[in-house]
Amino acid sequence: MVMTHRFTQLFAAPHRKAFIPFFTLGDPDPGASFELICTAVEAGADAIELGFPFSDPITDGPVNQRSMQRALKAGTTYATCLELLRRIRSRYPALPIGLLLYYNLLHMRGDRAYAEFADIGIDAIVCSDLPFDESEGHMQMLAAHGLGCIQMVAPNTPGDRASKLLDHSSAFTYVISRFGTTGTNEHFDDEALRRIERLRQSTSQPFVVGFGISTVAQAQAFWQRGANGVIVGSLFSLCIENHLQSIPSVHAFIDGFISEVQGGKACQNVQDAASPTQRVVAAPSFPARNER
Amino acid sequence: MVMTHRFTQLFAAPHRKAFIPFFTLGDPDPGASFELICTAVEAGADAIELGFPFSDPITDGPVNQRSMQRALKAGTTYATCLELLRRIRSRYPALPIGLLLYYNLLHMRGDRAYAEFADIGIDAIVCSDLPFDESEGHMQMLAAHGLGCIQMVAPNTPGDRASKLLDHSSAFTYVISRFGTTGTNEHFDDEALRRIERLRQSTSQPFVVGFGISTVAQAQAFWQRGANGVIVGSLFSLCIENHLQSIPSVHAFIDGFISEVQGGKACQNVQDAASPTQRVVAAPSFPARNER
Amino acid sequence: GAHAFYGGSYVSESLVGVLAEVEAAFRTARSDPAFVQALWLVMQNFAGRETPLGYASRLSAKLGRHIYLKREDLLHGGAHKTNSTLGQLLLAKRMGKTRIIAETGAGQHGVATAMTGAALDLPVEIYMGAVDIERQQQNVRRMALFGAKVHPVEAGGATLKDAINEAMRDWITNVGSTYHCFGTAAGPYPYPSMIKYFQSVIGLESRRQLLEQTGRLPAAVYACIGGGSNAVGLYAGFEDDADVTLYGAEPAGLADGSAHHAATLTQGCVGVFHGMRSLFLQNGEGQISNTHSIAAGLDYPGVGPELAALQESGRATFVAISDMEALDAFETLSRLEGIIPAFESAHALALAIRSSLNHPPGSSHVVCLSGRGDKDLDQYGQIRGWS
Amino acid sequence: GAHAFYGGSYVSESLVGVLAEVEAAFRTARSDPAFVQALWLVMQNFAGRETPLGYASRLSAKLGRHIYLKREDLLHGGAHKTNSTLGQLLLAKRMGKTRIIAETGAGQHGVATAMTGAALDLPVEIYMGAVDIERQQQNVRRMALFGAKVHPVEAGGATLKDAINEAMRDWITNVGSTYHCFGTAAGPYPYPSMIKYFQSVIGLESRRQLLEQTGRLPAAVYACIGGGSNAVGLYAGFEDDADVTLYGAEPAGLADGSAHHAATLTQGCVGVFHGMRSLFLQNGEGQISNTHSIAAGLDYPGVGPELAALQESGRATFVAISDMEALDAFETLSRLEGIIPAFESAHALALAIRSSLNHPPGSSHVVCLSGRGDKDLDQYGQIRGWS
Repeated sequence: MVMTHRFTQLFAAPHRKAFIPFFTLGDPDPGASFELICTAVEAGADAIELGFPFSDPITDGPVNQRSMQRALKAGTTYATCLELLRRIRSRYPALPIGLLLYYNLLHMRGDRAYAEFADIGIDAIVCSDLPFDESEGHMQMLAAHGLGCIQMVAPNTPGDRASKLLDHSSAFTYVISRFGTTGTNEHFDDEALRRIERLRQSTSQPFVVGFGISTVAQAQAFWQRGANGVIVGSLFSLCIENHLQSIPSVHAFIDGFISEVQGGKACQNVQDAASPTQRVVAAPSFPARNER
Repeated sequence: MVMTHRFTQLFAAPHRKAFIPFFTLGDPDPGASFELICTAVEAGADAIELGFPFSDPITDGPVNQRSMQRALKAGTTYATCLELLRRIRSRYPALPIGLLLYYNLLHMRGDRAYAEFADIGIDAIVCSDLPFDESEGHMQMLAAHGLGCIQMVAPNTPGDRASKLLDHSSAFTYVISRFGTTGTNEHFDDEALRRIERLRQSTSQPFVVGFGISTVAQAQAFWQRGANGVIVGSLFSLCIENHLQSIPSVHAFIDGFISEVQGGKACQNVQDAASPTQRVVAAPSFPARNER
Repeated sequence: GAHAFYGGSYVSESLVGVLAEVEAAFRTARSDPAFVQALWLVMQNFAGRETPLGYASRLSAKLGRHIYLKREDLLHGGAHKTNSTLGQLLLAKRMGKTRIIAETGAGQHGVATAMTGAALDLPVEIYMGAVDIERQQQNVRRMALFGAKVHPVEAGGATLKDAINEAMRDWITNVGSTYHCFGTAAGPYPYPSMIKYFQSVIGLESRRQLLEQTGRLPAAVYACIGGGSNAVGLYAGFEDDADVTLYGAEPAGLADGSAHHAATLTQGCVGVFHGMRSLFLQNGEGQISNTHSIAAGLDYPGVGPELAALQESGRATFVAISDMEALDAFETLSRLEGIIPAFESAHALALAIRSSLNHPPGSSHVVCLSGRGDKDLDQYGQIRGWS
Repeated sequence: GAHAFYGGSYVSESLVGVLAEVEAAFRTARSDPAFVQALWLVMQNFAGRETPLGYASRLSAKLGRHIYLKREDLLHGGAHKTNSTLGQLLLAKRMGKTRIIAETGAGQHGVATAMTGAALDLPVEIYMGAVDIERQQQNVRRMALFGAKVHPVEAGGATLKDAINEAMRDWITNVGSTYHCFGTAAGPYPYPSMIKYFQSVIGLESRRQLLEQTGRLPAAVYACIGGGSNAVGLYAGFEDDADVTLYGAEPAGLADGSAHHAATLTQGCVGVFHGMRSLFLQNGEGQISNTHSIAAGLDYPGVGPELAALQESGRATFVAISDMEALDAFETLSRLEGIIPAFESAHALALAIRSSLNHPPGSSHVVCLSGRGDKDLDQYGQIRGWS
């Protein structure tokens, strides 16, 4: 039970703006993957979302698909993923860690999966291909092992259903930013931002926005409309793909991007002060930053 | 009317054994064709059968088909054929000349065709794709112009029909030696010979045998069974095809073959003497031989 | 009949007997309920009759005329030819023939004959030009799969005419045991009449189906013309309906004034060839022409005698359709109706698109979709520069 | 139902709404006489239903059992898939969807969808692996002729699984305007139930036809299993007849003990993938396997949930048939009956040849000939060294 508190604590301040990078475990290989995740944490990630590679990641876009294929090709197994998680948890005891799994992986691992995750100290789990209506058993197992439940809300999820999903999320709710799969995005239309605004007005539960976010400005826009956090993943996967022969530059990119995001928060917080619905949160937001 | 008398005269002696070479008019070209025909006549041909080349000679075998294609390719037209016939008639006034035409050629030439042939001095005509049942108009035209009619009898022609065909032939009847088209033949089965024997026993009308005869012995065998003559064609067409670059050797072959055939008659006539149904005809049989 | 102006039986004396035998067998068979019943059973359970008469809704909307498609393309084997091979081979079996021969150009008739031979347990041998064998490997493969023996014909141009010649020679040689399965409603009597009978199911079904669907007869019906078997079959249903115009589309080929066409009815003249008196493309001396059509099945220098007679009497109207017009119709039907017609059938369709406009808006028109176009996709790709 | 052990609807939250929309539309459509009537009209007049149930006389004589062939190969498009694409696209039209997407492997489902989209005037976009596009030019050509846009998928192995992934992504992105036309009776609820409904015409017709022809029910029925759409369709006619054995032939591929097969029912285990809980070929960790079958249409690592349930209950018997056995059956049917079956259908036939012998002499057996084998001739030629 205590473990979910890391996300609970993160979102305790209602206007805490979390930046949550996503990485495929094992991309480009297990060792490099660990190092890249550490760089992200140390650059200021407020939490991390880690994906188990799956052979056929249908709810992901091609970028994350290739990321998962690289991880699998590099020999990343389920056990490799568990080992990576142990190492990350061991290095960053306070870091909120969410997992993304295609449900078949959990299904095949069976009930012991939940115990293993709890034992490692995972905070919350989302399955992108397990909708609420099919997740009763899954939610029971999460609850039984003190693991946080993350439900997903889509752009076309009706309001009453969204409320139900928000209510059944015990860590946070994952709000899909737009129609489509994960990936990088040039531009979000106004409607995407208004959806977040409307959702914020309807609930005080914490939710984060993901899918397609790939610039600092986009992250800020979603925060500004009321998201408790944003998840950015494909941007980093694409960077790995483009620099397989020079991983140090991937580290530099991750560090640079996250530093910029976190540095921008101060300015944005000042800006936010102008908005009557937003409060200034002056202190640096990330508790894990100096943990190492 | 007088013209049919050349064949009538030829077959007047009931046991006259005629050797009738067949040539495609214009093969391998009009000039060479004329010379080859002359060689055949002068080597001792008792009569000749000449074919108008046709684009699709279905009742012929591939050898004569190619022969006709060569003639057409060499520019042989209907007019060319008439001109060749005029030259041949002019050189050999007493030579019995039969023509073979695919009926479409006659059909397209129209009624004037018969007058032209009569005027040239053709003796008889056969159309291999015009059966008796379709030939009423054709026979009337032949009769009107004093041209001899040649009907064909096939191996599967019933006896009563064969009698009718023999009756309607005013020059001679063309008996198809075996099932199949024109061509050279390794071997005739006994039944082919017995059919000739039976036909001979049923009629005193003159008939000649053709299709597939390509050795002196085969010619002799058919004569012996009662045929008034044999037609040999594909053998010469094949020789032309095989010696297109050395036409003199074709002349030599034709001369040699016909000389051998005619020379053999004496011996055979002696043998025939042993047969009670055959009479010796001692005199050389070919009136046109010394005409040149 | 045997002695009409068009038609007849102009064959070698060797074939006179077997044609009489075929005629006698056909006459008794068609009046024998057991034969008719057996034929209908295989037509239904093997070949898939009856075929639909489908309404082409988008094409109809475009033309302002109701276009109905007689779907012979859905017949087993992919074309109307199966009607005829089933009829002929059942007859051959009844006659006690133990061997079937046929010639084929692009391979369609060879495949239909081989397929039918397999189903009826009759050994089949096919004559096919060596050049065509090279070009039509898939059909050669089909024939082999059906257990047929394919004889390459090297003579002449090594294409259809040469294959016909060889098949005729085979038949003359093996006339006792062998039945020659004709590919179209041409050739010596009784073949044109017999094949019309076997194909008449197209027209008879179409007429009944259209009456069921609309209560009216069509203003016109359309078929493509090679030898003419699908046309005589379609017309058989409507020739006694004086108000129904019978249209036939023959191949204008390149339509450039050259001899690259096979428009026998509109440009041929009377001749005697392939066993019949009919119209042929030939020169002034009677030498048969080489023809061209984008559609292999229409690439024939003659036409069945019945069609020549229908043209002469004015009962049917024949129009030459160019390769390009047929291609347009091929694309139009694919795009608008989800049906890829054979290049042959596309000629009929092109004529319907053109000539239906001469009839009142709202009138009904029946097009015989004689075959499916799968066989033409490679050629189409080449023409359109896809491969 | 949605909550049986097998089945369910395991999809992204983005698709939950549209699946509910499809389910509601399907429920009202199937009880709306106007929809059922419209469906039957296109089934009949466009697709050519009903298809024959033909007696395979020579094969029957050889086996001493009566073999009947349900001739879905005669359906427009050449396979049973048209039943489902017609049903689904009519439904999509009823739902007001203006855009159809589908994925395709070898191209058969893409062609069927494109063809149906042309006929029903619905724009179609097809996802197809770049490797498959290279291998299956003719089908790409067909889709283009029908006016469909073909998107090459370069991701992953650039084959079927990748095309499915891309189509799902498109659907997630364009869920409002777009209907995803599924290729088989698998995927999230209501697709398996809906496609079973559209394919049940196979079994219902077969049952009635066999009773008409023989007055008896069959001892057994046979279908091949990829995702399973023709199988659930065939079984739908007989599942309540307890004495009729339901057989399914799945691909044993090379049958050499390697992973070169797609025998999901006999060798797979329970998983959750492609929207459903069912049996899958996967490794111990749940990574989905790459599969192999000579028949592209059977080369799928999963199976529809209904079949998994039928196996578990013991109602149906599934047997894996190797590439070689299927090839033998392909040749046997061609040679004996004049019908070239699809490689897929040849699996069902091979199983019938084998398992009918477990039933009494003189018993009747119905084999679903789900498609025609024209599409397989090139591959067959390569295997037999013909080209």
